[in-house]
Amino acid sequence: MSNYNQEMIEKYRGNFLKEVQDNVEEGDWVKMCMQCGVCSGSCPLGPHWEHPPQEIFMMIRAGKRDEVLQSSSMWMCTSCYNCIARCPRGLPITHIMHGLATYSKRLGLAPKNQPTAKFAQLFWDNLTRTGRVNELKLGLSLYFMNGFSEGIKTALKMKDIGLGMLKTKRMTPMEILGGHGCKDKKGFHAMLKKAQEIEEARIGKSGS
Amino acid sequence: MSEVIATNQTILVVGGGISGQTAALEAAECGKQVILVEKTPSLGGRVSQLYKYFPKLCHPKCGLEINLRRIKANRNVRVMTLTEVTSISGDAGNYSVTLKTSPRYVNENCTSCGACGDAVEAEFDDEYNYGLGKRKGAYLPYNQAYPERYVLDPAIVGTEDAEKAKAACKYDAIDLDMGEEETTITVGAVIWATGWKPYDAGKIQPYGYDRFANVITSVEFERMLDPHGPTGGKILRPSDGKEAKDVAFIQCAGSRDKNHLKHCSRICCMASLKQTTYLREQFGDEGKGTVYYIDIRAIDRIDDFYQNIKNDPNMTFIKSKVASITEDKETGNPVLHGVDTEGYHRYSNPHDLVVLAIGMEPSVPAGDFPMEVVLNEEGFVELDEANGAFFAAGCSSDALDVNRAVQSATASALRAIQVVNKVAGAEG
Amino acid sequence: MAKKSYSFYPGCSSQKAASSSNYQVSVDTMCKELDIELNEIPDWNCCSASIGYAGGGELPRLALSARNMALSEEAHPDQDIVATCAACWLATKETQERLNDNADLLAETNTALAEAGLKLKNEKKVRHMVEVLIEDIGYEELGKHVKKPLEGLKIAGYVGCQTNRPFGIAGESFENPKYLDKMIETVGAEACDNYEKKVSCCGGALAFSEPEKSQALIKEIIESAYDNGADMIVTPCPVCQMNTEVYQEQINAKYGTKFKMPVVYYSTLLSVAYGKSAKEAALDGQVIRAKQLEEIAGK
Amino acid sequence: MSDLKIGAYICKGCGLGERLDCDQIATVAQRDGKAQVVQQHDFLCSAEGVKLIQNDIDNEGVNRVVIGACSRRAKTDAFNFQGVTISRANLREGVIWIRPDEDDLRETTQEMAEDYVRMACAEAKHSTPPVSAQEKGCEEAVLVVGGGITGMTAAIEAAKAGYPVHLVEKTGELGGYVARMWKDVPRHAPYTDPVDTSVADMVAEIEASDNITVHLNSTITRTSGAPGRFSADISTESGSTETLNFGAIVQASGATPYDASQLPELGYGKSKDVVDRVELEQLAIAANGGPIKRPSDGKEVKKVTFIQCAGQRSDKEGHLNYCSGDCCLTSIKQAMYFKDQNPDIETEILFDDLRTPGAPGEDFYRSGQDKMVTFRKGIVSEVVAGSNGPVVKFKDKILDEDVEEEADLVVLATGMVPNSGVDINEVPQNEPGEWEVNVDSILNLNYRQGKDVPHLKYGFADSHFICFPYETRRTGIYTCGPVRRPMDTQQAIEDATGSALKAIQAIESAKVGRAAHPRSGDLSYPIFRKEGCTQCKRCTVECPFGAIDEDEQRFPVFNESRCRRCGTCMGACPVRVISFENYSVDTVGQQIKNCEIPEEWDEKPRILVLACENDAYPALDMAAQQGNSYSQWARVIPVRCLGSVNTIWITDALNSGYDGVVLMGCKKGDDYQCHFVKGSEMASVRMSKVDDTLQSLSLEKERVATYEVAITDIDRAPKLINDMAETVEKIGLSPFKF
Repeated sequence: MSNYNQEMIEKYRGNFLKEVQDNVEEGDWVKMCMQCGVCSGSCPLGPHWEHPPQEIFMMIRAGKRDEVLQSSSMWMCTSCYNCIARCPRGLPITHIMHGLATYSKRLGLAPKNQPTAKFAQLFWDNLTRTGRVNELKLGLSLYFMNGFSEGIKTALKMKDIGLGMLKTKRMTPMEILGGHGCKDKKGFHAMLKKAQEIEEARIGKSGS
Repeated sequence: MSEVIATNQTILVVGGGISGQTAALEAAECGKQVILVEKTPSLGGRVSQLYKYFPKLCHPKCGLEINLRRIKANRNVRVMTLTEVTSISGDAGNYSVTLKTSPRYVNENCTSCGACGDAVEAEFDDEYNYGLGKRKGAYLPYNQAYPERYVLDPAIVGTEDAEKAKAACKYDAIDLDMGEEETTITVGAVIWATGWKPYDAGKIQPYGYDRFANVITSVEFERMLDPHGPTGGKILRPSDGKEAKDVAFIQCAGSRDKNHLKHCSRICCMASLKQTTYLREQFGDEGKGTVYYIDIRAIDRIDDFYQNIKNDPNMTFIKSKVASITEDKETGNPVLHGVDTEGYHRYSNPHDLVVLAIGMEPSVPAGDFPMEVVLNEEGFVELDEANGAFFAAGCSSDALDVNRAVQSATASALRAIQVVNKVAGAEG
Repeated sequence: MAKKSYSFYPGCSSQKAASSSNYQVSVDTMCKELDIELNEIPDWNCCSASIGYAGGGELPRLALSARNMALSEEAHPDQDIVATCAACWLATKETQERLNDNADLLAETNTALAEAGLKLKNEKKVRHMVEVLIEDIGYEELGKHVKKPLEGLKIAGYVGCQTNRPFGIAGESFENPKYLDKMIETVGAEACDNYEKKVSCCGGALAFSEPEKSQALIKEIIESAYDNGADMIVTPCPVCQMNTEVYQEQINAKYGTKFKMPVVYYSTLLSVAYGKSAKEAALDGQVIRAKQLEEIAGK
Repeated sequence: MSDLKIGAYICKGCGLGERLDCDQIATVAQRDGKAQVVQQHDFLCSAEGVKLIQNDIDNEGVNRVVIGACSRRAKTDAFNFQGVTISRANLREGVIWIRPDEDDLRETTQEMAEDYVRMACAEAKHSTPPVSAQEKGCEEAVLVVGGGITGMTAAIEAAKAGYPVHLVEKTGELGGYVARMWKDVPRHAPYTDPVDTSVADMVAEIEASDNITVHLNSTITRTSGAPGRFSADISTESGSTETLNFGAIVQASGATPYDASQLPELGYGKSKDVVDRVELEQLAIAANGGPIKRPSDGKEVKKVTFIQCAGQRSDKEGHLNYCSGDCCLTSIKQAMYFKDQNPDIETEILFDDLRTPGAPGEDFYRSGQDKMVTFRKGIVSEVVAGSNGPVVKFKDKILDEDVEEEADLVVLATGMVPNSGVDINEVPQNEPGEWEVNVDSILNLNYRQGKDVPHLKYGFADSHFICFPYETRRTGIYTCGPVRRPMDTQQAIEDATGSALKAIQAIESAKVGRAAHPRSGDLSYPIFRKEGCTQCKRCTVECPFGAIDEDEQRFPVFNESRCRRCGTCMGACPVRVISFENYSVDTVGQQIKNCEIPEEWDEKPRILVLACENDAYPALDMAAQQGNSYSQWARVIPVRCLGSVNTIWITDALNSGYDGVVLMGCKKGDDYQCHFVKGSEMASVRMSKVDDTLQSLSLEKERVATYEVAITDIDRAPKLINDMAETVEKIGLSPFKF
């Protein structure tokens, strides 16, 4: 991972805007921001952002690579699309935030203990296993993502909710045994693998 | 209607606002025959609805009075109101133009004595005041209207009100049998001065123009200042009629925005700066203005106007496109939410009143032109050889301030004259 | 009206014994009444919603939805795809648009799909169930089926994010969509006109990882419904429904509030108004029981 | 002209017949007004009524028409008779609409109406129908001064309309500033990429035109005359002079790039790699589409920083106070020079407000962003030398931090300084009979008031800059392009086209002796009686348009086609030897005198109101239309401009028993709203001296009040009249009632 990071640093030598353009999903839109700030003001999680989207775009242009990629900010995105709906320049901000998050993770720069970063990974792992999300396993792995004792504490805190869901048959302990999934797991996994390969090849190629 | 005489040396000017008036007069004062058509019942256009002009803070009606006097005195200009162009065919130097004139239901006998207006009862939203006030079904569009003749709202024709109006008129000026008329004329060149309309503020949903009484547009704000406007010249909140001393101005309301108008409407920054002076004028030290902006475009030598207002301690400038407006239910105050991008500061600022510096949209949408015309992506008419002798003047060519619109109109008058002079030369 | 058939993408949360299985029950009831046939896409997979990004890159995520669309084309070539879950609908529709706009991306996606023996033409529309109701059935027809008008109920229509942005429902605005209000009125109840939190985010994506942040948002959504005199909230999104319903106790514990606001799906509302039983309308799936609806259904 | 015959026509429509005793008014017209023909009509503006009047003109020899009906602003289409004078007694807006309809007020309302008819008849008696001036110029050629893109456009466009043009350029080639650019900002959609300047095409068009004569290396060493008959000396560098005649002049003298050496703090002059916008164009031309190299060592530029508003929008000594308008677009264009050649070159634009207006501007800005030009809201404090290139120190306003960045090249987006010649307030004109060419002057006018067109703030050439942007204070001379306002090429082209039209219009008007704006079409002109003149020079000094010269004996020389018919000269003249056919000391003075002044014991004061015809008078009309009212004692006379008010009118009025005088003119000062620029200012200076007159008459100075009244002062204008009525009531009637 850190090799990859080093590789990118050397490749772009300070031109972070170009690095983002080449490697981040929808990153070629960053240059189009005119710093009006409507995204920053529209985000429901706004107060929790260390650097709101418009500022992140400015930081990218100012070459603040580490500060951007190590930021917890992008992980605040709840995909509510308020920013996209309002952006006067049509920047797909939600996607850029996701893209930056993915990229920072790939580079190994994402903040280590960012809970949403962990959850997002768990979610992905969960769904790719069988093709469908196993809500119970996802929930459990989430509770235990910070270790066993933390997990017990969280699980206890959440037990009423679990009970409510159980009572209304919106959750079943049976799911732990396997639960839902795609039948063509083989094809499903092969497809994902291929998609991953293509994407990695594309990124490796870009900007060179 | 008397016969309209026009030849291929006649210039047709479409639109009776400041640009159309200028184009018509400048050509006529060069000795050319001009037909000036206007869709509404009177000349004047958008500028007649403004309280003051920047940067001199003078009154648009003053220049309008001069132009009207020039029109009254010039026999080369024929004015046709309530008239629209429905089609143009032919080539530069020889166009056949079809005009559609809607009935005014009032003929030349009208002395504008006002008896019909007193007689009728039905009231309608007053277009002149952007619907902020009401007018009668028989009305003079505004106090400086030219022609100085009353109009009947078509909605009262066929009702008792129309009969009342007719009965009240001593001069046999009300003619309820008037119908739509179509005229076909030949002209050498067309000057298209159909101007702009304020962008539909309701479409800018986060600002709640359609939901919050105390969010208004800049053009409506201008009407408020008119001593004879809907609030008698006072800056009052629509919700409760209280004086609005703390006013927010939101720039680029509909402009520079791909969700609305892609272009910069150019005038709005200066217009808001001008409007901040109204607060001072009316409330002195108690008047407070806050301008939320992306870039202040106080272009050229009038930048000092901006500098002066910036130095006024009661005026605040925040570099921010406001994200959304909510309403404080108790006070009726609009609350503006967003981020001051200079250093990242969040705000939720209540104000007495919000004025949206509304963008300029071309009046005529692409596709509604009476002939094929080269437009740019924003819908403004380009100066292009393919347009033949169809020349845009003023805001149909770009978002322009009055000064530039008049320049553009004057230039278009020469372009039209070049065409008709060539025709005249060819015909000896 | 003739039967209408759609290729149906239920999504993970609608599966049996999953968090919005009640949604599915009421949708089935509603569709039966309205003569809507939903043909499930065979072997569909998860769309990864909008939280899969950390693990999956862009193309893997696109491939997920592309697979579902390709399967739909194969099984129900003439039918539009319909989803009931906002996230499923959004992810699928977004994929459709991205691939439509970018031929290279479509080619790459098809290369990946080929590994699963599939190919995507990307031609059929991707629609939300609400669109089917509004555009294909129409309010008038929806109203005609009402047997028990929900008179006396005041309901806050909570649209949330993803059924609303970035695509939304045709003819509706992002800031003040009115279709839920119209539906509420169609079934004879009163809508909260001025429900300010109608399109506010419930923080769904952070509900698990940073619950204190999402719960602060949920609190405002519920509070505003109370302020507007609502008896209950209605929503078209399973994430919204679950978030706003199941965390009310925790919010009460943290903020000292006394929330007990039922949150139901539009399909539940319609089912009750259509005279269906509490079970058919999935009222037994409410963690916070919608007693007023139960009463009507029980009559 | 046949004998004077007054026809007075009294309308009874619009309620006049009910509110007034029209028979009595007719009697007044006949008895006091000496009207030979008097008719009443129920509906005078009807076709029938108009026919009645026309018939009297045609068959009864009526040549002075008095219409007692509505305001002179109304029904102008109907009451439009040729070859006669028309006086309008404003009985509707001026009497019955402005006075309440109450029985006990009928008497005073009737008195108002009768007075207005007396006054109109008196005006008619002292007017003659204007005939156009004797000195009609018939030169058709246009002189265009300045061979840049503005001047070339003006020349081409005027020539296309069929007018001969002489284009005078002081350097050895056409093209001016734009010719020194590598490329220009696009002038047609799509607004995405720099385009050819088109200078070469325009030069070719000019060379090919039979209508255009080019004078290179030439300047104007003397201009005299007036529209339709200008005469200009065109002198070449080598010393030869050619004198040619013109009908009108377009001044397209352009602007000079700001001298960047005044910006040492931005590194200019300290580092060779800090250049101004003009030098960047030169570097681009030298590169000819290849890599742009920096001046110090010829290294290919890999990083360039543009500093916007360099020496502009600042009140620092030596800086420009204004925004030059085109620099944002220019820097984006110049950044594209780099990006289009090599997208990897880093280009950064540091700005405060990015000003790219309209559709073209915003499109071009987006295109710049699309090409990855970096825009940063940053305020530059300093540029210093670094180890590899200049270092720019700035505050990033968004990130709220101080930044130091090294670049290979720094470009200062400097402004434009207008080439507007000499400031006539600073440089005195030669005495009559003497002449010296001023090398700094653009036009070297021999006008009494100075050699160039007056300047406005910041040295831009005069222009009314809102409603009538072409109106200068020098009739027939039109400034255009950046000499009158900072502007980009596209606007300069548009402006030049407009100014060419104005030049053509001036020529056409001069041919028939018509006045130019704002009294366009007016055929009257100042008539001067030399016998009484005391050579006091007030008229030559005060004329807002510099229309009056002086001969060697210091007598005024009127240039009718330079005159705008405001009457300021008439107002200024202490011996009253200047007048117009239809507007003179008498036409107004006799109106004042013909108003009946009741005896003191009647307790009916009289207040004279002199109101600017364009603003205050319409305001009073509109006040009437909206149901306001003002004192029945007022008698309102419209004047062309307050500047035309001769103090004799005031003195006469007071002497003959008026109790108060109210003058209503337009706003004066920097943001003047007077259509004749200085008229209201001149009036206010004169009126400040009326106090002496009042003192000599032992009258209270409150009896005369001067106000600035706007056309929108619909409530205020009547109130000002009422204030005077109150004042009169307070201080008592004038003792001068005989």
